[in-house]
Formats: sequence, structure tokens, C-alpha cells
Amino acid sequence: MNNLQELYQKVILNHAKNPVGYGTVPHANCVGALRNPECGDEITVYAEVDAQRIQQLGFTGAGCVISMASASMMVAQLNGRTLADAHQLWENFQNLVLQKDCDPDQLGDLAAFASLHQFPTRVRCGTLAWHALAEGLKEKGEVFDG
Amino acid sequence: MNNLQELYQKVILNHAKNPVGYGTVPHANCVGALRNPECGDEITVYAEVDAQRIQQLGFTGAGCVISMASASMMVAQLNGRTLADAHQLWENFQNLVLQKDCDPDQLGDLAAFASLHQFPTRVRCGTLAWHALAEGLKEKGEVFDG
Amino acid sequence: MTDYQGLTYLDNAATTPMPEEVLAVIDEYYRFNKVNVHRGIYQLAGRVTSAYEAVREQIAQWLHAPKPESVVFTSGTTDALNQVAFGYAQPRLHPGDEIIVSVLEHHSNLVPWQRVAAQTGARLRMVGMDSQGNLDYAQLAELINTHTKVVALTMVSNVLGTVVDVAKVAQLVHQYDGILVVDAAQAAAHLPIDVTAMDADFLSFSGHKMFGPTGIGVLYGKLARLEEMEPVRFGGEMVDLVTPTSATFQPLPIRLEAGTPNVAGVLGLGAAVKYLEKQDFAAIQKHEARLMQFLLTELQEVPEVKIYGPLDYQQRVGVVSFNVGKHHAHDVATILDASGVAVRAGHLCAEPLMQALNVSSVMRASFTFENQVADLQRLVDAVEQGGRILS
Amino acid sequence: MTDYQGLTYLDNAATTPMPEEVLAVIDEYYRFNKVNVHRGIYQLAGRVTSAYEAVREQIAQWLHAPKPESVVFTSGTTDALNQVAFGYAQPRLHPGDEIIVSVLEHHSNLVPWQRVAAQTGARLRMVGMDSQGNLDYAQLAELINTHTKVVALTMVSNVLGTVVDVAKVAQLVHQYDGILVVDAAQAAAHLPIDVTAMDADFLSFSGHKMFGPTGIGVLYGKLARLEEMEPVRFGGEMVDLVTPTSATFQPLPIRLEAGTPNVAGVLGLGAAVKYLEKQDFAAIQKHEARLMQFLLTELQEVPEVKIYGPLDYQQRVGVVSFNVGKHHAHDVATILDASGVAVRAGHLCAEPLMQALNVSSVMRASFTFENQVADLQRLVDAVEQGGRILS
Ligand SMILES: Cc1ncc(COP(=O)(O)O)c(C=O)c1O
Ligand SMILES: Cc1ncc(COP(=O)(O)O)c(C=O)c1O
Repeated sequence: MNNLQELYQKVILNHAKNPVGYGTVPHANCVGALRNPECGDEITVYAEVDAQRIQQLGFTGAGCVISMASASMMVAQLNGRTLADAHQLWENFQNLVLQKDCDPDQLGDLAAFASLHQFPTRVRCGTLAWHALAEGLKEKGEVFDG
Repeated sequence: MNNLQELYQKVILNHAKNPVGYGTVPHANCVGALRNPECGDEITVYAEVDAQRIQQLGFTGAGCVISMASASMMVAQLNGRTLADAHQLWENFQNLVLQKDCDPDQLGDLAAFASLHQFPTRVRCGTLAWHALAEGLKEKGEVFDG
Repeated sequence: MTDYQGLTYLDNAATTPMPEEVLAVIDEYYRFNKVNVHRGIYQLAGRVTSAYEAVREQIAQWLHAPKPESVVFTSGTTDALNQVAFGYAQPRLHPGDEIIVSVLEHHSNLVPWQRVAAQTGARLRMVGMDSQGNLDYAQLAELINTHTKVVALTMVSNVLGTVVDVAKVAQLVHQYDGILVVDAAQAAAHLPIDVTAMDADFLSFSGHKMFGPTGIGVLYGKLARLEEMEPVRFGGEMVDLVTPTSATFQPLPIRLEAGTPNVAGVLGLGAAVKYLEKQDFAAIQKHEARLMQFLLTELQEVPEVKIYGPLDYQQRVGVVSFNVGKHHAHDVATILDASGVAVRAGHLCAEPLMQALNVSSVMRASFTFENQVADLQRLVDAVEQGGRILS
Repeated sequence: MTDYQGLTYLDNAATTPMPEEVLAVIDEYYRFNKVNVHRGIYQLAGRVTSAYEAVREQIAQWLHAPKPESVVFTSGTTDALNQVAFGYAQPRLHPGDEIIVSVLEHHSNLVPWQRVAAQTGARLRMVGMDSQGNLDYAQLAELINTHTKVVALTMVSNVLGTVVDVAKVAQLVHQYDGILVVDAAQAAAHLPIDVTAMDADFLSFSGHKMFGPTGIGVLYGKLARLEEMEPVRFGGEMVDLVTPTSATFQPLPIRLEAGTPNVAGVLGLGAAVKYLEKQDFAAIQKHEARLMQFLLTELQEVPEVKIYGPLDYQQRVGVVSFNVGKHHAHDVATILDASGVAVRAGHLCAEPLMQALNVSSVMRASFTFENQVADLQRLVDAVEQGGRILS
């Protein structure tokens, strides 16, 4: 499997085609929207956060396979998890993307992005939803990014 | 005599040191002033023109040897001459400076500028007074330049 | 010519490659003649200044401009258009005045006008396109009226490749005493430009999109218009007499060129114009037409490909934008890149046009006369493969 | 290094020569990598964009700026200073506000402020110099008050070579909540610059005066100041969402870099900074001091030579301006040129300073650490000869 085939492997294409958690979240109290200025795509992430836990997570927007799959996997993994867990996963995923030490077992489907670092111009797509989540949490005073 | 010595020959240095017609002209009806933006020098040429003749010519201002000598020679040659004569001399002098065909006999002391074309960055200095005269005449409706 | 080392470079509308002879001129300047222009008494400064001013004359001739003073060097098209917007239009527009741009514009010929409109109270109006992506001349004729002060149009769309008949527009604009500003950024490498025949009031282009260096561009203006224009930058070279409280300015064009210019850029631009001038333009245009015909024909054969703009190869110049089914342009572009073909993907700095086309992004293949059919064949093959990988 | 082929080039304050390694970077970009930045999905565009952004980081480090976003690429010092004047100061100045510049300023740091003052009703005040040509700090302390919004000063005079203690000025300015704008055009090739230590709000310099290419410069700004600044140019790259009637902008610094940047210029500037960084600055400064000492000593020996500014070599950097008796600077400069020595002659884009010195023009010899005593010896010999020819 070459890098390209790895990037566009089945699990990623499937998440993009049938994303988990696509749609708004009724009781969302953290909403973050981000635009990728290069393609004009916008993604909005909705989270209902309560007691330091992401009770429900969802997203809307259109985008490329990479951004949609990454958003879908994010929702799949973080739904119902504590903010601390979420933060850890985000760090773990960033490490994967930056080719630093990471724990692939914790990444679940996100591990499919192992070759994303080979496509540096697409890293932004792969992390867009996460940054949008961070934007939303920032308003609640949670520092998620950085 | 090399080019440089020719440019700064006695006749030129003398005109610059003791310029002919330095000062204003009492009944001047054409006054033209020009600045050389590179050094900030300004020259003003005063002419009393009557019956298509330059009755009296003078100039004021400070400048380099080249601009002062050229102004002085201009005054020396054009005082009392008709505008037609003046125009011819100006063309003749321009031809000398541009290395075109010219009549050195008519040029008088101006012939000393034969090597000016070797110093293209100084051509502006050597023709400043003439352009100032042209500016002055323009206001009287006389097209002198060009 | 720039050697992309195996990559099939089809992003020429973003920036073109550069021929050896342009680089040679830049190198010579930096290697042997790196001096400043306009102010030096020493002969080397005089020589470089003459070479610099000779490029101005050369460009004036190339554009069929009557005088070299009509040519102002800028840092690019964006800089040039902003100078017109803020140096010419902004000081003379009032509430009630109207500015017209088209839906085809690059952001550089739109956003400055939005800002000028906001600052002056003038109204910004946008003319649309017909179903083929050509300027809607009928709508333009309706929009133009005695309030119209500025019509700012691209000569060639950087998305659709459609060509605006600027000469025809100029006539209309001038009937109402408006001025026509032409963005020739995408035209310069492809079409002959005759500012006198087209009767543009201002026209601009970038060196880097016509085989020249980065950081240099041209603003052409009719002398009367340039005289009316206020400088937007102040500083060395462009002033005459300066006192602690006042300044007078040099004559055109220096008045509009504050500070040390991009000397290497200007000399390189001169070499690029020379390179274009020595081409047989009739042959170039024929070759480009053949490339366009090939690309349009072959791309249409690829399943799911949707091409934007006219399908008639004679109606477009240099660029073809398209999408593949519902696949996102970024995904396809990544696959093309992995196959060794570089195209652009995104909104192409023309978001209003994307909105009009009802897409968020497209892929754009753009070529020059330096390209060959084989380059386009590689593109078509890669697009086919891309569709398969993503389905 | 640029080879002036026998000419002793002493006009380094106008533009410096350029080392091979800078040219090599420019050449490599044009030869193999000529693509546009920021918008390409293909890897080559990504690589060039990374290289471009790496220069921003490198310059931030070189300037001791806390963040790369503080570094905005411009087309030069003049462009940078105008952006501060029209993008920052102009929108926030009101009648009664005061701008302070010094008599030492280059026109590029004076004329924009004259214009801003005229547009806003702010008052432009000029601080003088002491008998040695150093900034008159006592007068400055008197002039600064609660109305002072902007103090714009050169770091090194391009005529006298005197150095302004900008850190000291910054303290004073900030006490009154004004901002300090530093013109470092003449400092960049000679002095270490630490924007954090000096606490400048804005600082600018030009690539071509520090061994780099033409057409590129830098505006450094404190992030808070840059955030407050309005763009003066609008177009591609710097916008985010554009509709027919509105536009939102990118974050810093891209928001302030409209249009295709001078990519080759930025990469070349990076190489020039690298060149400076690898020098032993202590050794350079010692060498420059020796050159200055030699030049001042020897020039004073030449009959009729009058030197402007301090005669103490430790009080000046890189430039010595002088006249020979009553001889006009243009005449002397022509003679020097004929002897193979290139110096500048004229008002040096500093007319108010000429007026203060009570001269209409001067000659200026300027050097860098690349020069040797022998270069200056040739100058001194030629000046001697010039005096003889003209007497
Ligand atoms: C002190 C000073 N400031 C500003 C400038 C303007 O720089 P540039 O012409 O590169 O914009 C110069 C040089 O010309 C200078 O010496
Ligand atoms: C039609 C059009 N106008 C303007 C521009 C802006 O040119 P530049 O980025 O060189 O300033 C471009 C290219 O980006 C363009 O394609």
C-alpha cells in the first residue's frame, strides 16, 4: 500500500461517506466554527459539555474526505468522554500527525491517518474539526488547543 | 588630455568661478526656475525678451561647475541675440551633448563641453540653465524646448 | 525554463516558470552591477538607471502605450490595483457614485473596491456572467449610467479563462465619463495587449505570471489619469523639495514610485517581455488553442468530470477549472500531485464566482504555450485514476 | 559577493553588494521551484511555503521578536513605514495629537508623516540634533507629552552615521502612551537589532541594504500593534471569506500581505540573514570601527575637507559625509568616479538635515564590514586629487 492508498484507505473513505455524528446537538453549549481559507470549507462542531464531560458531540459542514473523516472519527471517539480524555486524544492525534511518539492503540480509527504527515498541505484538513472543537471550548474557558 | 581633464578644463572652471551675467535682470519678462532634484540645486534664468530678441539675460542660483559654467556660457552667447538664433544654438549644443552632428564653430566656449556625453549622469547639470530658460520662455508662449 | 524535475506543472495561472534568459539578467545585476538607481553620479549607477528606464520604454512599446511615463512599476497586480483604488478613485468618489466590477473578478480586483465604496459612500455593483461564463454585456449596459465612475474588470478570468472584450466595455464606460480599470494579470502571458486600442484608463499585470520574476508588476495609466492620481506611498526618489513641514513631488512616473524600487525585478521583467516579444504570437495562439481543444475534449471523456465555463476551446484562454463528481477538489488535487501533476484546488481567490457557480472549490489546470499535449495527457490520466481511488 | 569589477564601491548605504549564497537561493527557486506560496495543495507548493514561512521565523529570531507573526514582509522600508503611517496611525490620529520625527530622518520616515498629519489634523514636530549630529534627547524630552501619539526615528542616520538610542527613547515614549516607530534601514547591516530589548512598537528595514535582494523588506510590529493596524492593500491571500459585498480577513501576518508576495525576495532575504548570522559580530564591529577610524583620520588630513557629524569614530556607523572646500559634491563625485571610486553625492534623501547642516549637498562614503582599509585609502587619494583638479 503506497502513501496515497493509505491516506485514502477504506476506513477513511467510509467515515467521510457516512460520518458519525453529522448534525447539530440539541443542548450544545460549546459551538466552534472554522473555515479552511484555502478551499472555503467550513466546519462547525457542537458539544454539550457538562461536569467536565462531553455529553454529546456533533458537527456540520462540507469538506474533503480528510476533514470529514477526521471529524467523524473525532465524534466517534469523544462522545461521552471526559475533557481530560479528549485532551489526551487530541495530543495523541497531533503527535501522530507530527510524527512524534504516540500511542496508536488509543487512537482507534484515527490511526488510519498515519500517513497524513506525508501530505503536509493536508494536515490542516485533518485537524480542522479538532481546532473547531477547541474554539468552541475556548468560549467555555477550556484551553484545549496548544 | 583625458576626458576628465577635458570636462574640468580651464575655460569651464573659469566660467564657473566668474560667471557671466550672474544676477537678476531688471526688466525681465521671462523667468524660469528649475531644480535638479538629485543635488537640490536650483537655477533661475531671467530674460528680457522684446521683438523676438533676448535683450538681456541673467541667472542666479548655486550649483556645480558644470551647471554654472554652462549657464554662464549661455548668457555670454545669447545676450542680444534673436530667439531664432537662441533656438539654433540650443539645438547645436544639444547635438554636441548627444554626440550628434553639430557645428562647433557656432558654439564658442560651449564647445568645451565636447566630453560631457562621456558623463551621462552630468548631462542634466550641463543643460539645467537651458531648460530653465525654456521654462521661462514657455510662459511667453515660446516653444524653445523639444 | 524552470525545471520542475519531473513534476507536470499545470499551475501557470498562479505563477509561470521562468526562462534562463530572465534569470541571466537578474544574476548579472546581482553579480556585477548591484547599485541603486536614479541617484548615483557614478557611471555604473547611470548605466543601471538607463537599463531600468529602458525597461519602462520597452514595456510602454509592448503595451502600445504612447509614452514611457505611462508605465509605473509596482510590486505586482495587487499593488497596482490598490494604487488605482486608493490613489485615484478614493479621493474623487462621493456618495451616489457607482463602481462596477464583475462576478469574474479575482479578490485583488474586488476587495479594494469594496473598501473604497465603504470609505466614500459609493455603491459597488456587480455584473454577472452568461451561462457560458462570459461577461454579461447586456447587464453591464443596463448597470452603467451617469453615476458610474469606475468599471473594473479582469481581461481574462483566472477561473474560467473567458476573455472580456475590454475595448467594447471602454466605449460604453467612456460614454458616461467613467474610467475603465483592466486587470490583465491572466492576460499578459497569453494575449497581445494594446492599451491604446482597448482605450483602458488603467491596466495592470504581474511579472511572475508572464515568465518574469516575483515582486514586480506594472500599472499602466493614461497620462491624464496618472496625473490625477495621488501617491499612496511617500518617501525617497518620488519627492522633489522637502522641508520639515512640506514636500513637493517629482513628475510622473517617479512620483508614484516611492523608495528603492525592485531593480532586479524590473530588469528581469524587461527580459521576460523580450522573451515574449521574440515569440511568434500567431503560432503561440494556435498552439495554445490546440492545447485547450485537447484538454476540453479529453476531460469531458473522463467519467463524472464537470467543466466550468465554455466548452468551446476558442472562447477561453489558458485555464480550465473542473470538478470530479462530488469529490472534493483537495482530495483530487492530492491524488494528482501523487501522480506527478500539479494543479490548483480551492476557491482560486474568486469566492463570488464560486458562489455563482454554486461550488465551494474547484480544480484548475492552467498552461502556457510552453506546455505540450503530453502534459495535459498526464493530467487527464491522473484525473481518471483519482476518480477511481475516491469512489 | 557582487564584483564591481575594479570599481571601489563605497555607496553601501544606498544598497550593499550581495554574497553568492544569497544569489544561489534565488537561483534555485527560479530554476527548480518557481511556484506560488500558501495556496497550493501539491507538495512542491507546500515545500516552498514552508521555506517562505521558515524565513519569517528566522527573521523573528534574528530580531529577538517573540513570535513569527510579528514579521510582515513588505517591498522595502519605504513600504513598511507607509503601512505604519497609513494603516496604523492615520485611522487613530486626531487634531491635537502630535507626531514627532527627527531632523535626521530619511524622506521615507518624514514625508508619510507629513501626509498623515495633514490628513488627520495632527501636528508634526521635529526634534533636532546636537552639535555632533546626535539626536537632541533633551529637546525630545521637552517635546514629548500626553499629546504625543507617534515618535518615528531612524536608528542610524544615513547621512551622519550617528546612532539613536532607541531603547532610551522607547521608555520615554511609552511613559506617555505613545508608540515608537524605528527606521532600521541603515542599522540592519551594522548593528545587532533586538526589538524586545529596545521595546520598539514597529521597526522596518530593507533587504537590499543588508546583503539581500531588491524589492523585499520587513515590517516588525508588536502583535498588539499589528492587530490594531488596518491593511493598506487588499486582495488575494489576505482575505478569508469574500462575498460580492463583504470580506473578512486572515489572521496576522497574512492579513497584511495582500497578493502574491516576492517569493524569491523572501527566500533571498532569509539567506542574507543567514549570512549575517554566521558572522562574528564582535569582530565585524571591531573591523568597522577600524575602518571608520582610518577614514575619519585620513580624510581630515586632506586640505579643505569638511566632515559632517561626529569626528569620534566610536560615535558613528558605516557612513561619512563630507565636502571639499566650496567644490560642489557632484563635481568631486565625478572625479572620484573617474578614479574608480563610487560614492553618493546629493541631498541623500534627507533635505531637512541638509538645511540644518546649511549645505545643499554632500558626498557620502559608506562601507560595510566587507570593505578594507585599502578601499578607503583609494577614496582618500581620489579626494585629494579631486581638490587639485577643481582648484
Ligand atoms: C535611513 C533610511 N531610511 C529609509 C530608507 C528607504 O529604504 P528603501 O528605499 O529601501 O525603501 C533608506 C534608504 O534609502 C534609509 O537610508
Ligand atoms: C485575474 C487576477 N488578478 C489579480 C491577481 C493578483 O496578482 P498578484 O497576486 O500577482 O498581485 C491574479 C493572480 O493571483 C489574477 O489571476
